[in-house]
Amino acid sequence: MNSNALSRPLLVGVIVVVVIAIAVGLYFILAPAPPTTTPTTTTPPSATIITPPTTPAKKVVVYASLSEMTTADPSTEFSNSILWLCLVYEPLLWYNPLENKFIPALAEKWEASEDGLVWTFYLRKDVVFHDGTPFKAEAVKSSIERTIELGQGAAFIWDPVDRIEVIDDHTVMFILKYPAPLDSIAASSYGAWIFSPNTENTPEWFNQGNDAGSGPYKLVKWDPENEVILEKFEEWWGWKLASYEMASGKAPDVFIVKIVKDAVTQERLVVSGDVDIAMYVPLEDVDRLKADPNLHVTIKPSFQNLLLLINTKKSPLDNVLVRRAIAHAIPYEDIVKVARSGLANIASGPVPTGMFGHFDDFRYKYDLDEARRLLAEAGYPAGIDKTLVLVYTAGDVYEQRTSELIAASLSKIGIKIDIRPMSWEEQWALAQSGWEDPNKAQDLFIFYWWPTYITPFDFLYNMFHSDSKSFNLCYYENSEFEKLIEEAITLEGTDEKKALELYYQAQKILYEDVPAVPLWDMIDVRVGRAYIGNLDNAVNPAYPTVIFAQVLNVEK
Amino acid sequence: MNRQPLLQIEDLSIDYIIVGGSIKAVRNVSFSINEGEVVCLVGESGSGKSTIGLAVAGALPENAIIRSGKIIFQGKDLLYEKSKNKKIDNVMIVFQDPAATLNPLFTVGEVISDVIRSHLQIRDKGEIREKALEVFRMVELPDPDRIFNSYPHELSGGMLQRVVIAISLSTNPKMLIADEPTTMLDVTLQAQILDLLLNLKKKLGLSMLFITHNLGVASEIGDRIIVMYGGEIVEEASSKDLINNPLHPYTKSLMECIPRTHIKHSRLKHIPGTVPDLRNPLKGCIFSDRCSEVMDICRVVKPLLKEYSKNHKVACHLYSEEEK
Amino acid sequence: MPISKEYVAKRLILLMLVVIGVLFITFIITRIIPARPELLWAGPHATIEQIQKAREQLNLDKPILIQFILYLHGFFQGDWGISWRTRSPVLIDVLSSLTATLELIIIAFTIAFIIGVPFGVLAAIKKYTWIDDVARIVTVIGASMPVFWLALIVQLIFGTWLGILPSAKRVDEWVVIVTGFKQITGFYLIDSILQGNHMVFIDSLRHIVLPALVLASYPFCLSARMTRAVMMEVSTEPHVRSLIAWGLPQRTILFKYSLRNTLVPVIASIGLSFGYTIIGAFMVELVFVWPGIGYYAAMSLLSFDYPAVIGCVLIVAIFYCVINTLVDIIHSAIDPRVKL
Amino acid sequence: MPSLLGGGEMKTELMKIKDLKKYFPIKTGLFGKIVGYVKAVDHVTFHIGLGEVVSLVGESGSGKTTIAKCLLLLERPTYGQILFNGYDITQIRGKRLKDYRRNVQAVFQNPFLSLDPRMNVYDIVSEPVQYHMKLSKKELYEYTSRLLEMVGLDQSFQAKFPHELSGGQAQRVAIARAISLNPKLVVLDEPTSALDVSIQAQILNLLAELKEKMNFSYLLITHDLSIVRYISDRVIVIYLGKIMEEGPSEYIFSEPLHPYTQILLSSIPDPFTQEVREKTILRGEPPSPVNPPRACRFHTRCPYVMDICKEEDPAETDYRAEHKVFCWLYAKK
Amino acid sequence: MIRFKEQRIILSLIVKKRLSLISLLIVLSFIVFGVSGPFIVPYPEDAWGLTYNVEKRFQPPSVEHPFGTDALGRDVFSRVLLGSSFSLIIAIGVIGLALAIGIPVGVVAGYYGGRIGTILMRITDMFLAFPPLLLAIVLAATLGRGLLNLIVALAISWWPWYSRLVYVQTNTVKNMPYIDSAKIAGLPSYKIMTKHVIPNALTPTLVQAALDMGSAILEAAGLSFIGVGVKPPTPEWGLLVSEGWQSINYAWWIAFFPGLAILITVVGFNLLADALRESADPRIRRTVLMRLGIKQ
Repeated sequence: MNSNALSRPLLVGVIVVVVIAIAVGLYFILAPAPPTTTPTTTTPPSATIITPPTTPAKKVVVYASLSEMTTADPSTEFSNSILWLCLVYEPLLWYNPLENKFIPALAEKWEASEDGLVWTFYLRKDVVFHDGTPFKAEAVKSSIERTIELGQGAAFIWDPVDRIEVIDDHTVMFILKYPAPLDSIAASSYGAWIFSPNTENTPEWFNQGNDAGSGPYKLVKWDPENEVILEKFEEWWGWKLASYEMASGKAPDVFIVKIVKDAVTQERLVVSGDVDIAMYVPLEDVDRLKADPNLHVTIKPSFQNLLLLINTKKSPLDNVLVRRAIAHAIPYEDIVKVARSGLANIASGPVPTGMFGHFDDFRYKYDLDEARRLLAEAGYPAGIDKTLVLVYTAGDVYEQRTSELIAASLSKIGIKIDIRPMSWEEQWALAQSGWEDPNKAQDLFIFYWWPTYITPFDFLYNMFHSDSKSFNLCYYENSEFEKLIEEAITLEGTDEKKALELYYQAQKILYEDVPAVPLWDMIDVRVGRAYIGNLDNAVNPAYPTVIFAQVLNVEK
Repeated sequence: MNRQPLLQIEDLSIDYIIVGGSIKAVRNVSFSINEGEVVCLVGESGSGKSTIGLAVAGALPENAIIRSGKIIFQGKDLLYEKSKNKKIDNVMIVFQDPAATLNPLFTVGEVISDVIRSHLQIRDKGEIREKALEVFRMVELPDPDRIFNSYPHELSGGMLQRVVIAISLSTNPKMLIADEPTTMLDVTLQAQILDLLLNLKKKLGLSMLFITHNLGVASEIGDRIIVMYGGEIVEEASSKDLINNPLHPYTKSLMECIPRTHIKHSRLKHIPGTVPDLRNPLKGCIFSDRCSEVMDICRVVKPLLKEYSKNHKVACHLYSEEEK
Repeated sequence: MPISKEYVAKRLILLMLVVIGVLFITFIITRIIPARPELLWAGPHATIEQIQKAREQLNLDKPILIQFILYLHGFFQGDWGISWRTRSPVLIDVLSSLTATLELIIIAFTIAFIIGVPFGVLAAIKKYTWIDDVARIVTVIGASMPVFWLALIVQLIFGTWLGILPSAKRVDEWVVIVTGFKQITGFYLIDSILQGNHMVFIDSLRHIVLPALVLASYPFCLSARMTRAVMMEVSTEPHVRSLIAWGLPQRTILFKYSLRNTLVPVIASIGLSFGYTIIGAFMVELVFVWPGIGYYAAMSLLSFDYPAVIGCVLIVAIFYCVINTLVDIIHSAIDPRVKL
Repeated sequence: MPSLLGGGEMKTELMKIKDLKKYFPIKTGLFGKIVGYVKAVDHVTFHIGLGEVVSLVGESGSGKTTIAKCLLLLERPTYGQILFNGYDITQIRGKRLKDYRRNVQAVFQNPFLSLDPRMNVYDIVSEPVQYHMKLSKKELYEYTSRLLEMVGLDQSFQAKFPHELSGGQAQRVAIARAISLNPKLVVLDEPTSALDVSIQAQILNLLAELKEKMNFSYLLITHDLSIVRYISDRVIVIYLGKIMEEGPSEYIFSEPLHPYTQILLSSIPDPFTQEVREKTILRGEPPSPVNPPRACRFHTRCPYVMDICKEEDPAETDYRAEHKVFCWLYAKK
Repeated sequence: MIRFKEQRIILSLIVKKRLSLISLLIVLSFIVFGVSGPFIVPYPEDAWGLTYNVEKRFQPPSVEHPFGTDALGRDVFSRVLLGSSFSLIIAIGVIGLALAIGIPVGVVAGYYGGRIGTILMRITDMFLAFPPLLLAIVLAATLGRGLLNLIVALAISWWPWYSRLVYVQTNTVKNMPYIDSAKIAGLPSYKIMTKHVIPNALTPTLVQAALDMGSAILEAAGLSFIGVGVKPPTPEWGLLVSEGWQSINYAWWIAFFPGLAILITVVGFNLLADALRESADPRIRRTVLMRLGIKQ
């Protein structure tokens, strides 16, 4: 009744205000700004809204990383920060594993003695560090010695080194305790960086966001949670060389590593042009993305592989027949299809496809009947009445899907699996307890490995050698196997053929003993905007997740 | 009665809509109030007396519907005026619970200022305040300045009721509706308030519709008493007439229910049964199921309110036959 | 609005107790339950000696109570520990991500209450009409909405299918670099205005629209429902009926009297819904990759970074406490019966 | 019809309240510091005879309900004695308390609040019986039915819940429960003030009837003097926690002594005596019981106030047998 | 005019009634599905996550699979349907456990009061100082993922609400005249407590608790979504949404339907709460009332 008198104007008022608010909002949000873009720009649809100023713009490339950065100390960092360390710091050599060749970096030439015990590196002369210090042999010695001294991260790679001698300003000599492939080691993705001796060189100093590198980019913003911003180091020696395969004339001026922690968002961002390169996209979408003319999809093998580590010291898995039964009950093809949308190779042994030391003879056949037979032979004709605990890293969808498929498949031969997603730290701490009491630890462990430097030894030693308490989470001990790989690594630098043979024998032992079931070897997918040229060559499986920005041809 | 009454209520019926039906709270009620007259509406809970008060004041709850009738005040139909959203300056109301009547978040002064401002069209703050203090003094409130700035919770019950009366008087109304204004108060305070209202009536020539369940109070303040039962008027007479010569069986038994201080009873009369269900009121006389003198006709035919003697009306078949 | 010294003292003591209580509970949970925090701290390649050193660094070799006191001691000196994940001081991490969250929450709350309260009022005065029925249904749906799901759907529709709004991050890096935008307060919208940076302003506005709207859905529906329900209750109360009877204009009754009565519980509910909204922000930030405290906390939680977790819980709890105090103060300002 | 008033002869004393005092502490601040006391009842002495109806009359805040609570041992007095059949019951526990409970029962103002909303009428009425008397199921049923009959409720009510009853019916249930143990004393705390007049009469009649039958004593607590006159033998007028006047109701109503009693009486609107009475209107509001006036508590509002009233507490004056007044006007000095 | 107004009022009352009916229907069917879920799912193996089907991955909704299939080729409808069982278990578990802790604390503190009461209520207040759910998230993350851990974590963050509510109720009931009348009848304390105080103090709490099941489902889903709730392949709705998130650009239905199930269920409970009492968010409302010292 009487409420109409008042509320009608009120209603109208509210509607008017809302309409105006929406209109203004839409104008601001949706209205395209006047197109003042330079005509050559191939901006994505939404990017047209924001107008870059007409002043010569810097070429900015944003790279979306799935995980946040870890630390910034080149001596000790052993994790995600590789992503930008490769651009800020340089090693003596780079390695291209697909062509099996080394690319000179800070060292122009190098040579090894016959017995593989003395290695000499001849250094580049016109190099300056970002802090202005000229690069000399002393820097190599001090850098590597600091790394060895701190003894963290990948410091173990220098284990063969007895001492480092500075011959002159631009020559340095390594004397080894035992023969080792020092060229590979010097091209390691971790722990092989050379940095300026004139800086403070404390972990704190580095972690405040300072860099002491000599590479093509300088670190200008260090926000490990959100973003890392790199800026072109104009005095880098590589820009000046007429032709150097690790440099491009159209390299980006600014390279931003943006932490975007899920693949769906990364995909959305790269499609909309908000980032230029995405590290991970949902693999189901790869075909669709390939068809997008605005995008370029790079597909390259990676040396990262996924394994199912088996607790060999805990009943019933201490029985090799049970382990073999499991190995035959895993649907490898389906896993690759489901978990990776086909973007992986079915593993054959722990050494990944395409790498030196990989052999195609070690695939298990998916055969449930065979698995059942083995299980019966092991004394479990009706299956195992104990529920096995399988742990994987929470949040990793590939691991999750793989685990679910394994669980579903094993249930068909009467093995019940309890899948437990855990944080990596928790998972690893649990696994560590296995060395004290294997019965306390998990039964099965879904585990990624990728090499620090490119050698089969890195895979075989870390995961299966009884001295490697940190990562031998199968608790596997086999002295025959250990002897084989210990010998193989000493021969790698000098007698490759013999080394390969020994690696073959070692992997054969693993194939029969089944301490772990290698599942698949990853194929990496990077999606870039089409104007990011030469993306294929900016990706190198020896340096996982890295985009070598200095080789990109940005047509923006 | 050659003069036009101040307030005239004609055939008023009010329903409350509830889930699954409606409560017919007031049915076909007509009465009038002359200028300077105090009319008491007396009845027990559920008799519809308060609903009439609210209807006149234009403050019925939202689920109330006026089915029929007119409320004519000074020749204007209030219902029509209200629907045209016009203000009615000359009727004000005082409620039962003074503590609940005043908004706890506002000072007394704010409320009375708003009332004065909207009714008297005074804009000047000082003038409004003067007016407020004046009515405060009129209702014999001590320390009007302090009270003007007080919040309701800082005042006692008796004072609050005076404040509420003051607010009602601030617009110089012709008529005051008092809805059980003393029920929540102790006897001594009740006497104070009744005294005050009587004084005001004398001083200002105020007409009053006084709603109460207490016949004693009604007889003390009212010139005329209207007895309601179950949403209908059963009897209407001058106070003296009604007290001395109640006609309707309901009025009679009500009177006998009251314990009296000055006479010692041995036994009280009481009315058997309970209040009527107003969702489905009885077809015949609304009191027929509790009446001690019920006749057959009472259950079938509703008795109309008819004049029994001068200024004494009653709605009962006992009298309709005898008179006609 | 008289605020007594006693109230201030009481609130401060309460805040202190809450901080210590929250610290205590979180500390106990995070120190007792994970079996070996030193392993996490020392990292995957640690030797036995390094682990021992970590034990000493973390004071794990001392009794739990001493550990707690040592932590408290450091805490009140601004040392909230070092994040195990980022290896930077927790306090700095927490404060830097806090502004992002605050920007989001403030905008969401503003939207929620500026629209929500009038919406509730409208529904209440339009009782028994279709407006009220629609309002009832809309708000009940909104208040029951799983906010993370809404975020996904909104992102899918506006970000992916329609492509009209960005669906992640606070601002486009490119714009930031091109325009040389600098952070001052950490609130991008304010900073860009301060610098007259039109492009960053619009860009960050575009970025904040979706997450803020999604986040606002719950407090909006809550405040609308609360307002509607309380308004209806208030309008039946005798003190409002008396104002109607005294013939005050409806405008005055509604906007001066009823509204103030309504605001008392509504404001109290704002304070409480803050708690739910900040948890909502956790999920919204996760979906929209918004670098706020929720995102930081979620990441810290998932990697068992306990110093960071304690820091996040604490900052949120302190905020919650402060908001509640504020609500009390506003309450006392509105309601003269409440003495602080 | 026999009069409810047993006449002037001395009755056997059932209950004696001696010097009763009840203060409630007022706490404040963070640590609950006691900053004062509400002096609800201050040195009150009176007695209740066997089979007698005593009324305690006063306005709100006079402390009459607190006295009732002390008597019912719902509150333990701060000071003073309550003698029941000669025993001080203020500190009793256990079996003695159970015995006392059996003998002293109560009916409260609002029947809907004093009946457990989750129990039906049968359970409500039989509960005390069940606990105090060991009866078989059948006996209990019969006993309860009889009780309900006595208060005028038929079998059909047994299964009903309080919210299904009208006010009068609910109060009947409460009365049935109160008399179920055949107590010596029933405290009636404003038993009719929540009811309509017609219902009030029903309840008062019922109470009177029951008393005749069972010979209870009643302590009637009320602010409504009209029902006092109807039912009680003796009246005690109380103001701000102190007794002002005490005497047989005949005298109190016909010849009130204390100015307060006089005013109280004249304030009651009575439809039948309207024109004769000259009213005395009491001015002002009652003072707060936290800081009651010194000396005579009524002096701030008394029309006959003298200097001594502000100086000294008036002593008890026996105006005539059983008619006491606390007022300087009557002091025999 | 009058007729129109009357019809509007009646219509509004009918809408209100309809909504209550709908809400009752939703809640009942949720319970029915929850109880019968394991027995009526069309593809039980899919629902429990015991199988996968590479050929059927990412199929959009069809007759055969009304909600489509997920990344492992499992029937989403079956998983959502079975999810109602888990949601029901979680809701009952959380509320039950919270009540089991909250009621004794509240009753003891409310009825006996004194020092014990004060200590108990201060502890309760301490828990209430946490923003709601934050404690649950921390606890759930620390305990590790799993159905039981999730329930425990939520219940621990939830009980103080009930203990406060019961405390307030007990205090109110304790001072009701019918308690006095029980005392006067001479009943011993324990009898008064069990026969009068607890039944009367608990009824509103229990009704509230039943209606809170919607909130419990919502919050459990939130925890699972963040990644601290149940573990895969448990078909809990929050986890299903989270899993669907991975492929939302590609197959929206995987995340859409479980979310819709949460929404509808919670709407059902909230509407029911509305019908029982004109209320805003019940969680908020009861605390607002507590804060303002208004008894329900």
